[in-house]
Amino acid sequence: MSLAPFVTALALPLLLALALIWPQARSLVWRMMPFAPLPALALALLGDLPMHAQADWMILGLQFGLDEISRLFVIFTGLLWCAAGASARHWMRHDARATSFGVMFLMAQTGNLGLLLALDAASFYAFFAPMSFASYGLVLHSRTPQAQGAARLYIGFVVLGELALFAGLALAVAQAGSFHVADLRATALSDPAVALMMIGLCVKLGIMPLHFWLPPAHGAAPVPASAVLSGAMIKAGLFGMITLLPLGGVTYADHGTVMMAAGMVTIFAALLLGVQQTSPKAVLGYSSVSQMGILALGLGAGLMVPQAWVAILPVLVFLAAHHALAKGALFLGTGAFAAQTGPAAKLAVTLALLLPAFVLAGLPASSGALGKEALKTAFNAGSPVWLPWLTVALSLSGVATTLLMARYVAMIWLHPPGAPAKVTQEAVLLPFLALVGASLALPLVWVAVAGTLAAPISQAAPGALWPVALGVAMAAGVAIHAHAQRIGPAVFLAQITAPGRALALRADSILAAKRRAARRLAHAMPKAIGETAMRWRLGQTAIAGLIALTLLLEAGGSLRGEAAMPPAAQPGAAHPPGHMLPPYFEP
Amino acid sequence: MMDAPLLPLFILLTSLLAAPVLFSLPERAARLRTGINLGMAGLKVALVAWLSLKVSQGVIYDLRFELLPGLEFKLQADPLAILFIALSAVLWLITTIYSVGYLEHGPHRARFFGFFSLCVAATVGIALSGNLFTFLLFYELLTLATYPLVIHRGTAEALRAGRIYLIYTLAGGLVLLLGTLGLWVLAGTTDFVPGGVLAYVVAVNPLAAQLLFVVLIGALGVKAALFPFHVWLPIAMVAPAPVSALLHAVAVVKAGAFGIMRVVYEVFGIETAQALGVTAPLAVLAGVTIIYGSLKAITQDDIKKRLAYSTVSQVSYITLGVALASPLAAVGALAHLIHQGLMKITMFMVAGNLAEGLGVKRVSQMDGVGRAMPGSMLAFTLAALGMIGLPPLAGFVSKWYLAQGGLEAGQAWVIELLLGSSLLNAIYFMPMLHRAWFRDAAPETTGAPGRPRIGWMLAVPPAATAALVLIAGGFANAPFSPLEWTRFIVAIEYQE
Amino acid sequence: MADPLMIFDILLALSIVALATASLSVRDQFTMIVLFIIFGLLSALAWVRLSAPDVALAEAAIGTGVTGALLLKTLHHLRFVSGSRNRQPMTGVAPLPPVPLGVTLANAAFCGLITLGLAAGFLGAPAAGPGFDMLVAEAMPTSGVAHPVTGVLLNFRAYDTLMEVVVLLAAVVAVWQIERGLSEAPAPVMGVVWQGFARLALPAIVVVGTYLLWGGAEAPGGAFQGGAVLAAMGLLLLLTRAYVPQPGHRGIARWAFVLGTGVFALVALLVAGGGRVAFEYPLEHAKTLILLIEGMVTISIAVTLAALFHGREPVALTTGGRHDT
Amino acid sequence: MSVDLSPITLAIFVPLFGAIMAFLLPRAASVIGLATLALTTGAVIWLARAVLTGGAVVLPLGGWGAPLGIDLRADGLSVAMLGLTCAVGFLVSVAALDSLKGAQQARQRQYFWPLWLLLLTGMNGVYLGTDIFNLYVMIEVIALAAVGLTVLSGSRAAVQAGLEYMYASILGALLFLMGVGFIYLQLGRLDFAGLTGAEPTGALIAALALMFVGLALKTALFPLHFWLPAAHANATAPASALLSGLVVKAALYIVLRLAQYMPFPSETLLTLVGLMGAGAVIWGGIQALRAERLKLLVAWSTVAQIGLIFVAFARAGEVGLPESWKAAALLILAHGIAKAAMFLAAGRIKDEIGHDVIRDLDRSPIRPTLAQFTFALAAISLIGLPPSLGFIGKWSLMEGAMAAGYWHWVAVTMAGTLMSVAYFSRVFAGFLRFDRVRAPVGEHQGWALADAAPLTLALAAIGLGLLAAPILGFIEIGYPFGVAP
Amino acid sequence: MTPDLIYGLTGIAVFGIGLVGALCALDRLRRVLALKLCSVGAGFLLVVGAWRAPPGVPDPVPHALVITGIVVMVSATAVALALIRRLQTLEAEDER
Repeated sequence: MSLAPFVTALALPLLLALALIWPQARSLVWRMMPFAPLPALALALLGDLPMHAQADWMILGLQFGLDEISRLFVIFTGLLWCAAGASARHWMRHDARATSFGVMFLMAQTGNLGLLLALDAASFYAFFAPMSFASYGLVLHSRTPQAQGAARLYIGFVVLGELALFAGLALAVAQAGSFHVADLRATALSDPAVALMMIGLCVKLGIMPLHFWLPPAHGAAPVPASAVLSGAMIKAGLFGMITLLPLGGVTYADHGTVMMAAGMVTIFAALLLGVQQTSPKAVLGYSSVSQMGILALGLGAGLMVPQAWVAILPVLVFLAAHHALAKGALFLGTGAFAAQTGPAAKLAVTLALLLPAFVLAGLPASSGALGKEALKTAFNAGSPVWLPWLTVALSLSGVATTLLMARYVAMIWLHPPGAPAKVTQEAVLLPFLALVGASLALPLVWVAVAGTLAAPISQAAPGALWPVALGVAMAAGVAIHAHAQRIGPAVFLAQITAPGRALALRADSILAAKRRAARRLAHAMPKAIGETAMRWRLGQTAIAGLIALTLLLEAGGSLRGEAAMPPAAQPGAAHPPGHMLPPYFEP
Repeated sequence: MMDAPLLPLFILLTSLLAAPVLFSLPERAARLRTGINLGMAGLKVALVAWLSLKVSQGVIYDLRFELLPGLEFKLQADPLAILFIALSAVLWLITTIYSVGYLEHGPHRARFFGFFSLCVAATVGIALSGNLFTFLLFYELLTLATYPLVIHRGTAEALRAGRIYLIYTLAGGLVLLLGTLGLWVLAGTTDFVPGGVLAYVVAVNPLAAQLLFVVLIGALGVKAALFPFHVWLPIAMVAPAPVSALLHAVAVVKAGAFGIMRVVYEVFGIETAQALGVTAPLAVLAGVTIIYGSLKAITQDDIKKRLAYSTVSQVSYITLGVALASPLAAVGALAHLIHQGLMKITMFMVAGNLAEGLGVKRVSQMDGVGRAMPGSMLAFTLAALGMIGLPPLAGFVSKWYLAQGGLEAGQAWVIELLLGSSLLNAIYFMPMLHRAWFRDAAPETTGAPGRPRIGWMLAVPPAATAALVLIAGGFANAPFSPLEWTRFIVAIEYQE
Repeated sequence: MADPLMIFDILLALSIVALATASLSVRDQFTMIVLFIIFGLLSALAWVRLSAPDVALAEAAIGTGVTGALLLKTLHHLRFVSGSRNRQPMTGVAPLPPVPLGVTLANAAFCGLITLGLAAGFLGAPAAGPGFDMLVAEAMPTSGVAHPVTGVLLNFRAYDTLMEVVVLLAAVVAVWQIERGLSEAPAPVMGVVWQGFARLALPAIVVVGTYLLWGGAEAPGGAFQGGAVLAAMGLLLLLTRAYVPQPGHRGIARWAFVLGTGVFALVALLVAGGGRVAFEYPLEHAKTLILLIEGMVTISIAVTLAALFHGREPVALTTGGRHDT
Repeated sequence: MSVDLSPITLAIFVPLFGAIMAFLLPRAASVIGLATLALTTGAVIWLARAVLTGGAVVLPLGGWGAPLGIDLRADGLSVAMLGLTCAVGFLVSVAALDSLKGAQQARQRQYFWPLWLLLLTGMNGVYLGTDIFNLYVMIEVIALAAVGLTVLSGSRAAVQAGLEYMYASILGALLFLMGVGFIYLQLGRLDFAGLTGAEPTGALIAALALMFVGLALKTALFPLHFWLPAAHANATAPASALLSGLVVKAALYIVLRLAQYMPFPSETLLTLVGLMGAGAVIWGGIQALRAERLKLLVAWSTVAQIGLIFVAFARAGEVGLPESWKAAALLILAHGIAKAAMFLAAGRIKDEIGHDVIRDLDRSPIRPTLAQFTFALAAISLIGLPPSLGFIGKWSLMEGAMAAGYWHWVAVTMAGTLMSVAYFSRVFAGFLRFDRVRAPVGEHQGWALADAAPLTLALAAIGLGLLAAPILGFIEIGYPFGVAP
Repeated sequence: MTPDLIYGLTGIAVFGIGLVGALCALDRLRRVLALKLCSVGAGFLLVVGAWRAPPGVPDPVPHALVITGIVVMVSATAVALALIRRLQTLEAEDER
């Protein structure tokens, strides 16, 4: 197969990035920004699977290809990049450092798409690293002290991760004797190799305790960048594990245990940390961490029980897509919210934001819930020891996410994120809404897109409402508590009871009036009826009416009786026992 | 010794026949009335003693009289009946003495003592009922006989209380009628049989049986003041003190609790009821009532109302013990039937004495009353400590068995419930004792010292019942003590 | 071809219905009563046509004659009481409040439905149903009378007849009770001619009445018809003031009222014995006993009907009259 | 010639002769009346013994036998009704001695006895009759005598009520007569036996409709009750007791009999009957709740109770009809006794206090304790609390309804019970409240002879509940409803 | 069209007319009269029945019944009229 489509797919963003350096081309490039991932998308959507192309000449022998899994990754990642690009075009229009942003953005895009298409370890790494480092620029973009701190942290972790990944890959390749990922997957890699790769990839994925960089970075980056950081790029970690590790073939019980434990800790620790954040985007960041914990659970289970991997894998892909779309929508929505000026518009955006928020939290029948249910089902194939815990953890993660989302919604109002001065409101709104729609439609579309891999999703139960409901209730409780703390409990008590008291007073008076009225009515009604009946002499009418009614009833009854029972029926059957002839009358 | 198969009937008639005689005596014939009252009460105690002896020897009393085809008026004296009958007979005697003193110059005495007798007759009838139908007859009679006692004072407030009482209890009676009919239609009999009569119905139509249980317990729960049907009880406190004492210690609430026992043990049968899954909700309801009653009691300032809510709480111990479906809990429940009666009647009589002698009707007025009326307050103190559950008083014994029963049934929460309830008991009784003994008297309650404030007829009865509280607890394991008798009954009901 | 008799039947039936309607719908009460009397007479005629002369006689004499007289007397009283002798009181002294038209229409509609239903039931009944005639024919020889209707009245269903007399007795007791102490409207003024007529008519009426009574055994007639005719005599006497009831006559009046009932009941009771039950007259005495009963009953009926016409018990009146005296 | 008196004839003729004598000898009317009642009661007891030993007694009057002649027949049910009538009648008569003793009531006394004895004749005739035309004559006897009793007091309200009663009575009787005509047209005979087994043709349906509504009108079944409250409330006390306790039962009894012999009270008609009964229970209860005068309250309670009897009648549907009559019969007996007691007691209270305005009962310093007690006892039976006869009746009613799965009738009964508690407790509050009296209250000064009769009745209403089984057993003698034991 | 049919229907019509009157009439006298019409209607029915029973000789029993009915009705009418008279007098006295 020709290499050309792959090259096109990767070259377009790369070339656009390069073109930005040329000032005359900038306007065109920015206009092209949303369309940069299109070749890759087209490749994934239209190409025949499996695809494979080789360019031995590049790096250490570049190999590109697409299989069912990576195709799906390309699709949702590409979509997200489109939306983010569309958003970035307006977001950055009047930004002083727009060019640098554009370059970094496109570079990261190239890396991201490239690693998805790469089929050998070297090229994977080769795309992985630029993506990570380009993102540094995105994080640092605003140059505020906060951004600088976040970027410092980020780059530290990136370096650590890259080192580990590199070492791991190195070992793995050595053991496998091949660069090809398929070979890596087919080899029983040694524990350290797997461990090192896992560390490297987990940094990207934000699994605790390697998550520290993630929330500040996502908080600091501009909105479109956050969206891709959180939605697309961290999935590279997942993709890396899926594609590099010999999952489904070899048992790594210790790794799996650690992974799973880390995942579980991640889910809830991220909640605890997240609810303390005041920046809405940081809250979203923690939510991402928390969500990645779920993925870690799946990965851990796959490491521990290889035979379960077949069931788990499609679900993980689905969850990745779900998170990418929903989280991307939330980040873009944050921007859209910040761009709005009127309270009504803000309220409307908030309402729209609630949709992906609930999807993320796992409202029944949404992609979040379906994914979790499917994951539970998949876990059934795994270790029975962990199963109850996993199930509980998954359910509770719904609660946790709901709480985080509540915190997020509260925070976008209390600490509104900043927005560029002259951003076009509709323009940033559209990509957001598109992602919301995509996120909502995901369960439906997935079947069409993923083919056989969609089976666990389409068979999943719609999920339970209680985690979300519980989360909402807890959030409400927390909100009330916070409010009470702020204004003092006594005042708060007075405040909350005031409408109740007023209502009770009103209700009392209304009820009393109603009761009086009812009593009056109860007294007056029989009197009125009685007197009317007397005055109109309805009793007389009743006489005639009753005769007529009896005539009708009996005539109708005898007609029916005749129809139902032929006259030949035995007298005993025709008449109930009460109508038997009394002995006295018997002849 | 002479054998008298009609003995239960005689016991019933001692008070039933006294009633019309007392009604017909003119208002002024006070001496004669007192004589008849005390004579009949004494006679009844003697007859009951004889009856208990015979029953403990294994004599079976069973009187039947057909009212409708297959439907019998049936009196039977089984140990459970004896338990209740003995309580009412003894307390009737004591309360009669008390009420003679209490109403010495009051109006409507003919009416009062007539209905008082009827009320006791109804209680005895309830105890002796051999089937639910007979039970229903006396249950309704009890309602009717107590109504005039509740409204005895004839004030607007008393009439209002009476109306509420009547609405609750008659509606309860009507529902009981429905339940009895349901039982009759479903099971074809309404007899009380240890082990129950509904096993077949439960097997065939469990829903109907569950419904029947709800209807019957709901109906009986009205008199047993089970939450949320307890509303009438505190309101009915407008009645004169002896009425409150007898009604709320013995007759009305105990009739309800006794009925619940009969229904659970001898209509459904404890095993059947358990299989039906209805005992656990009942236990929970009883637990709720226990806590609710105690909490409400804490907030009452009126002494009688506080005692009334305490009754709401305490009577549910009996229901709880029945519902726990363990023999030990049953022992506790049955013993509490007696013990609570003794303790509560003491407290009500003392409350009446305080009102009569000192005009004290509220807890906040109780400062220093211990010095003004030491005897009465000593009795009150004993009863209150018993309620809280201090050993060796009667209340301790029943609570102990209830707790043991809870463990036996695997319901550990009962222990926490009992501890909580005891704590709450302490919270509402201790301040009363503290005020009575450790505070200085308010000027209006200290009159001329040395002069007895109440006659002996008011002073002796609470002292007697307080002594019984002490004895019932202290000699709980002696033969013929309530506890021993209770074990005897439980062995029958659990068919061991 | 139309049978002339049938045309007569149809015309008669139509006039009966028309008169019934008219008498209820005419506004003036006097006209109403007069129309009713004509209606009653035509009904009697119809019953003659249906071979029921006894019934026709009774209807004409009692159902129409006495009832009409009672109605007229009451109307007179009402007009006197309401002080509107010459005006036309439409609905009496204290008329009932009017009823909404809808209710009246509903009443009428229901009645129409009922009439239709009854007509349907009637049309569905057997055209020649079983009757008592065979039984009566069998029993007649032992009844003591020759006329079947009289046989039924005084023998086969004598119990009914006794109770019927009891009804009359109850009526007169009730009327006396109701009207006690009621001041009376002056009797309608009867002209001299009427008084003369009355004197002349009286003996004739007595003869006719007795004849009816006697003839009842063999031919149409009997105690009730005879009694009614005799009562007519009483009415005339009362109307012409030829006889004015006095307090002193009460005793005899009471005896007269109960005479029929008493004798009838006594005979009925006393014949029992020797295997016979009450009302079972010994065959040999049947005719005598029946005649005795009939005679006594006739007297009672006559006096009772006259008393019913007169109304109140003859007592010394006090003013006011509302209260018991 | 030896006269062979049969108790069955005596039960009718003794009151008839008594009425004649009482009418002829006004001054001795009371004595004659009491003696007559005693004798009639004796005759009924004689008859009851005969029935008890030999089953149903039949007397073909005139020796002809039905269908040509008229039969009198006494079975358990008729004797029970006769017993009710005589016993209640006797006690009411005793009470009447007292309540009509004043000089003011000389005229009332003079007419009370003949009318009452004629009424008794009529009622006994109804209970013994087996011929539907004869029943028509009998209900007319009852109607005239009853109207005479209604207006005994002579007040304008009483006369007005009496006139309405008269119209209703005549119309009811005429509807019945028309029904008789249709039955003759179809069957050619008029005795009960002729009705059994007849096919439901148009004429018989017409007869059924006419007779049912006619009797419902006479027994004041809702919504044909319009005449009753005023008539019963405005009559003098003994008359009210008779009217409410006994007279309405005559028509009820005929309904009970016809339901057996008329071959087709279909399920729908029974439901209609039950609905009318339910309406009576509810409407009677509501009106009793708002009645301002004691006697009016009691009269409305009669409306409700009659409704209950009809509910009892319909309780188990067409299939249960052979059993339903027992509940109805028990309720009839219970209501007859208790209501007579209650009206007498109400009359006593009114006489003593001077008025019967419920709201002001508690203002009176005079408390006729025994009458109040009687009232309460009667109320217990009417409410249907154990062990009264009313309770047993209600028990049978609800048992049948429940067994047949007719929960709506159970609900109606319970609603009716609650309402009766509500309206009677209004009265009790008036009896038992003392804080509105200024003067010292005079209560319970000992026995008064005038209270003896109502008290006896009330105690009987309560106590007879204990004898329900023998009563039921007796009622079934002669298989009035063709049910073999 | 036989006479029994004609007069039977006449009787029913008269009964119906009487019923309307009895239910609707406001004036007391007219109500009594309407009731009397009803009774005549019932009489018609019985007489027709008698005529029908066997062709030729009519059945005497219904005749007797009708005669009884007529007498009963006149008694009832008399009582009703007495009540009306009494009531009118009382009302007139009250008005005065």
